[in-house]
Amino acid sequence: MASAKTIDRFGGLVAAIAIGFSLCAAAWGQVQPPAADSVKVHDRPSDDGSAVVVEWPKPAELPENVQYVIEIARKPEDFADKKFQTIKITPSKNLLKTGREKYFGFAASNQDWYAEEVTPAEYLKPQIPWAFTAEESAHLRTVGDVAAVAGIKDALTGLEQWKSLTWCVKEGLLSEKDAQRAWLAWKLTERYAKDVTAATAEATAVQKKAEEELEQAVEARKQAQTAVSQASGPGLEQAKESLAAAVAAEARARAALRSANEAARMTGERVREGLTKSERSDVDWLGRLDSYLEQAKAKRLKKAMQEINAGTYCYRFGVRSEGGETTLVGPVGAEAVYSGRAEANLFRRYKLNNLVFALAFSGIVLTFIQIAKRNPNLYIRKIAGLEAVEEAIGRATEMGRSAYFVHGLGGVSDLATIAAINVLSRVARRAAEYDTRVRVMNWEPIVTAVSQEVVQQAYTEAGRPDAYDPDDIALVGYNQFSYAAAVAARMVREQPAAIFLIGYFLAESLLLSETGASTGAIQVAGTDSDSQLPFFITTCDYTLIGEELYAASAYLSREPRMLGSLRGQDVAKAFLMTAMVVGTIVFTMAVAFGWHVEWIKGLFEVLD
Amino acid sequence: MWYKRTIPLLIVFTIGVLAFAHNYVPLRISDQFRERLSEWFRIIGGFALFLGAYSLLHMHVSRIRKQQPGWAYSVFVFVGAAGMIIVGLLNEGYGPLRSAPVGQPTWYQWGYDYIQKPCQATIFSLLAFFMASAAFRTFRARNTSAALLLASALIVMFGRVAIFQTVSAWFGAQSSFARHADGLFSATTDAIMEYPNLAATRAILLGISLGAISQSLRILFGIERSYLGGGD
Amino acid sequence: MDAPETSTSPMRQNIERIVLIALVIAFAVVTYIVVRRPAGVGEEPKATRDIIGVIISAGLTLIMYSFLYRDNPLFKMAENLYVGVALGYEAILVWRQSLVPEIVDPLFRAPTGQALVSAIMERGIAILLGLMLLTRLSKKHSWFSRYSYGLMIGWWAGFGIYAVTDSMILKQLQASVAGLQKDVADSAWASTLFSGDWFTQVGLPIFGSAVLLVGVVSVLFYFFFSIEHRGPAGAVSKVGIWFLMVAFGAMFGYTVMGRLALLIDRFDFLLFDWLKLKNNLGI
Amino acid sequence: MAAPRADIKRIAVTRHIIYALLTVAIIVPMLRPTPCSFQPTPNSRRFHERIEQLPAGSEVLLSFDYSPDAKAELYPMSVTLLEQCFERGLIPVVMTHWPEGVRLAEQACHDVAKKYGKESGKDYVLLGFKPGGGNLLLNMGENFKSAFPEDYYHQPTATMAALKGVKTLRDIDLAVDLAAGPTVDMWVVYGSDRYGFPLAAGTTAVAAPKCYPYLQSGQLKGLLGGMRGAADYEQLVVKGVGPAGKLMLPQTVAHLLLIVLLVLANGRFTLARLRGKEGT
Repeated sequence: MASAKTIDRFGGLVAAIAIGFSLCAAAWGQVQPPAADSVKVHDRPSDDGSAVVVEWPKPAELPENVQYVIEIARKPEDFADKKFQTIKITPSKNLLKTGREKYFGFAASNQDWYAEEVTPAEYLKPQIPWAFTAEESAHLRTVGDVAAVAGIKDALTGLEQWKSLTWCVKEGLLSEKDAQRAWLAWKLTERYAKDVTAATAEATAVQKKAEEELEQAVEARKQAQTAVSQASGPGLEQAKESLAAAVAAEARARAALRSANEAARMTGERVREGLTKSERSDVDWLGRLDSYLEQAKAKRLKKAMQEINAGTYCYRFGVRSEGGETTLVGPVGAEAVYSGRAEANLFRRYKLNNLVFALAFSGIVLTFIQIAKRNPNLYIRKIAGLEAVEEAIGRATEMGRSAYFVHGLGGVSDLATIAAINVLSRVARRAAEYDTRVRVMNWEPIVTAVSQEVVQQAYTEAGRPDAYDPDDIALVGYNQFSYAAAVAARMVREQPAAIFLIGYFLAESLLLSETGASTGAIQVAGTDSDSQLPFFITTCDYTLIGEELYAASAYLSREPRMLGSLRGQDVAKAFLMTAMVVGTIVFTMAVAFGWHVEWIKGLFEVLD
Repeated sequence: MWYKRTIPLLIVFTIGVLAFAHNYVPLRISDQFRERLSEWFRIIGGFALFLGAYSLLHMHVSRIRKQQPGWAYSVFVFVGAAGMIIVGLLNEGYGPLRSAPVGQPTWYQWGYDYIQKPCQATIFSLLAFFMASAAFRTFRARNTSAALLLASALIVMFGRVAIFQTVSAWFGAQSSFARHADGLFSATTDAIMEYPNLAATRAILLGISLGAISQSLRILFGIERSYLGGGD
Repeated sequence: MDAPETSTSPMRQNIERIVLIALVIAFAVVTYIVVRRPAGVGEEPKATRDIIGVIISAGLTLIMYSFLYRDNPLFKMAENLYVGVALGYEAILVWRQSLVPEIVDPLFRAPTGQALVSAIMERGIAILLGLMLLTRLSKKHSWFSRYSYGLMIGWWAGFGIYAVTDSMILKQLQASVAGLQKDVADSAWASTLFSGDWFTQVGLPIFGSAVLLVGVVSVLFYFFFSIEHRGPAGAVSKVGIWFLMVAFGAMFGYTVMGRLALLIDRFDFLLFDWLKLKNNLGI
Repeated sequence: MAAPRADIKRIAVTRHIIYALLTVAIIVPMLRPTPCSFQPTPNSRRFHERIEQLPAGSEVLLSFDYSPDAKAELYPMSVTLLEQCFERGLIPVVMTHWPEGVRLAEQACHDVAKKYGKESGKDYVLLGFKPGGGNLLLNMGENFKSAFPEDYYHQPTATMAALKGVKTLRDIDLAVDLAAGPTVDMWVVYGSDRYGFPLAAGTTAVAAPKCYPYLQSGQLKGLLGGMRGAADYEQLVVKGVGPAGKLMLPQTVAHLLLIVLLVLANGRFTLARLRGKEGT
């Protein structure tokens, strides 16, 4: 990361050099490589140590038909004896990213740089132990040519398989016995696969033919129809006959096509039926074994690549002109060789803003919860919908009918549900006092359990534990709409006098509230799912909008945890509001007075 | 008791903190941690079904046992569930472990296509009717806010479809007035969606997000325990 | 469940019963006619199971619509059947998507001993936690399940803090912090509504972003609970309510289209798949 | 609204009348479909342009996150989307988070691919359904091919020509979420914001209003809202009226009906008010 910072600092200077270079380059019509000391190879900051960054000054304008070249080798000598890999980069807006805020912050100098991220393992590939090395396979191929075996490729793949199996045995992934079985099973599978491909090809051919025939038949039928429509007098009869024939032909073609499709679908099965039972089980077994081995190999390969990435390597940098000859930076003969090493970093610097906000907000909330514990009557403004709760229960009592409490779709850890449960306890309490029946409708077992406890407690506090009936808190549906249908149906059947729709709702909201309204019940709704709020607003007598629901539950329960976090959220809201207002003012003035304030946006930038 | 409350709360705290922190640490181990956990959740999630299934069936069993009014209907729940599960396991003779070849019509799919889907889609589509009646019943310009609600709803309804052009098309007229009127409404609709609607939605979003974060905090620090499902 | 059934005169109940039966018969007749009609020219003849299926789902669709008039035995039947089928569908889905690939295959059908061992190493704990989840069903041992819930809820809580901060708060905040000159998100409507370059290029953008700012702030303030909404505060939150109302109206109006689409879909099924009427819209 | 018992009957009657009217308003135009003309909305245009400007051969991830319920709105959209991709020589990579979405995706891919003579694995990929939701996205973001080892037809993705350039979600040139539910939020939070690929959305009309904040903040690059969006998009791509366009007529008539109802209701209400009674 240190290196990244220095780059920021020297950015301006180097940019000047770069511009100078590219200017004279423009003069001579072809691009000069940048100064050797202006090219940097360093660890990519804030990453998992999988790449280094090669940076060089960005010329004034994108060079035409010119490629940048990065050469990577294990050690300096390798450049001499041509054991290096070459990375060609064609400059273009998409290919070559500049100004990587993600890694280098929002310094203006970022724009003066080109940066290419090099993952060594992609170029210095690991030797995959279970696959053939280039030499091996070349040798085998010659052997094959000598033997002039037809289908040498299969022989090769066979040997590949064999090698991989032996490797697995060596690695202890596979016992000798299993390896043997796998080998046999593999040969069987090869044959099986060949048969399948052959059969499939056949079947698809048949399919194609059938399709074509159908198309022709349809064409013929259409013509026949037009003929009928135009024909008249004696010709008509004949035309009709031909039409009938055409229709029949079409029907046959359709039937043919259907059976062809069916056959094509079942080819695999048919070939499979050809195998004996033990063979079949072997094939299946190999399938499962392969997927297991593949995973194991993938793990090892990943590890190998990580080891490669961790190493220190040598780089050379140059420019490749139209002609194709590469001009490396540094004096001719003694081109500059940079060495770079990718290191794993401990912190994603570009996530700092996220961390700061999260921690600050957490701090605020937790503090206020503590404060609220000491003084549980923090001020909360009155919330309109709340008198409605009492009113609704009262009405239910007058009419001697039950009150419904519908929980919605939230899980037990959803904010809305927890708020709803607090409201429920209040409702249940009142209901118990007025001796009114509350029925709670759930679709989620745990919410049901919690609701049962809450209601039971409320009845006990009201001094009438006998009146509590666990069946009143029922789980009525399994998925969204079966739940909605069940609740709606019950509403119509039992005509409750008061309905509380409180919690997290989706499309079923309107279904419930409108059905409820049709029974003439007084309805109190509360949800934080904004897409459903319009419907509650229009169909219910009172609606707790979004956060009002949280506030309501805090207001009713007076629980410090609710009060405290509500206050904490208010503080955060205050911060957001000020940030918006101030920010807008600053930016407006910035445009007026030409300030550079982009870095402010940087504070809130979310970098992936 | 500590192993009934304390340990679970400790688990929540540790996992939660790790889940929060690993986002800031680019080391490979944090990726491995995330991958491993997400694999575990796939497994645990599989079991969660049994809970719901059990409590639902249990409810209907008790309904039948107690002979509550309408108990006979509960039988259909079992018919449906049993039917689907049986055809699903038989799986056209391929058995519960192998999947039928791609494109093979199965009775399991049939059950979804011709029983579950129509019921679901129809109940869903009842909303159209309810919406109409709700609008008719309740949209009244009682006061300023109600008037605003009504007005913007009307404008958006106009703006989403090209009413004037369609109507004029009925009378065979291609009036440029209709074209402009529709254009006007659709433009106003966009303006409403992109300014007042956006502002309100964003504010609600921000507020709820703050709520969600503080909720998560309460859970992490064991202040919020209702998800433990009561009991000691 | 002793709540009063909807109070209706026995007379009316009888009528309704008769109507219901009549409807059922009508359905049967129509279906018979439709099925008997030969497949039209160039029409793909359907497999028997599909023909039966279409009839059944048409019946279910109509039954579900009968709820619009009033709850009735057929609806209760269909409702419960649907609940059951949905459950069965879900169960099989979970079996195929989760239980088989994650548990049965690696453990009970492990290809080799080593594979089994590694599978147990990787999945053992998870499966144990899954089983503990089931103890939720017993009153006495339900506390075992807390370990599993703890894991899941803890994860989503912790991860949520990070994710929400990123996408919901920082991004949205950044989008709201901008100069008033920020050009309108889409000036196409602007040019439709207003003419004149200055107006669309300068006036509207400023006005627009001002509206945006006022809107967001005032609605946020409406959700501000720590001070009483009186005087100026009351005025601000009043503005907030107005914004909310306009937004809700807009959402309502927008949603109409979506709900109608669902209805159209069902009618498309009834008219063209069941009754096989012509000029299918082909959705 | 809570109404005294006396009113309920009357309310019920009006309600049933409205239901009947709505039914007629939809069925009649469906039986006499005449395409109605309208101009694409700016949002739809921008969505269309966003895809137009992608260079040929770039991978476009399409997520069909809807079940058959939302078919009327989203299926035409999906088909048009595939058509545009194939026309521009883009490579659609189709997946779904909803198990019921698979067969719709399969159908759409099969039909459109046949129309353009494209073959699976080379010109397009059908990955099918995978459980996991947000977690699945995270896995795809780390390693696309280990999240989807094989496609819907059980072909290994590792060797697929169409997925050559795709290591993680970051390599996706554009992702489009066709959402009937809250999946857009999921795609934003666990997908585009985390792995920084451009994301656009085509949603049901219900989900659309929620998407505007994302649209303005640039978290969404484009938005098609509901059936109108689909119809616009058809006009832009196939330069004519497609399935969604045909359905705009019943939509229009039904909207007209609703508007008339609202106006009537309010007219009555205001009259009653002027006469000094509180209207219903």
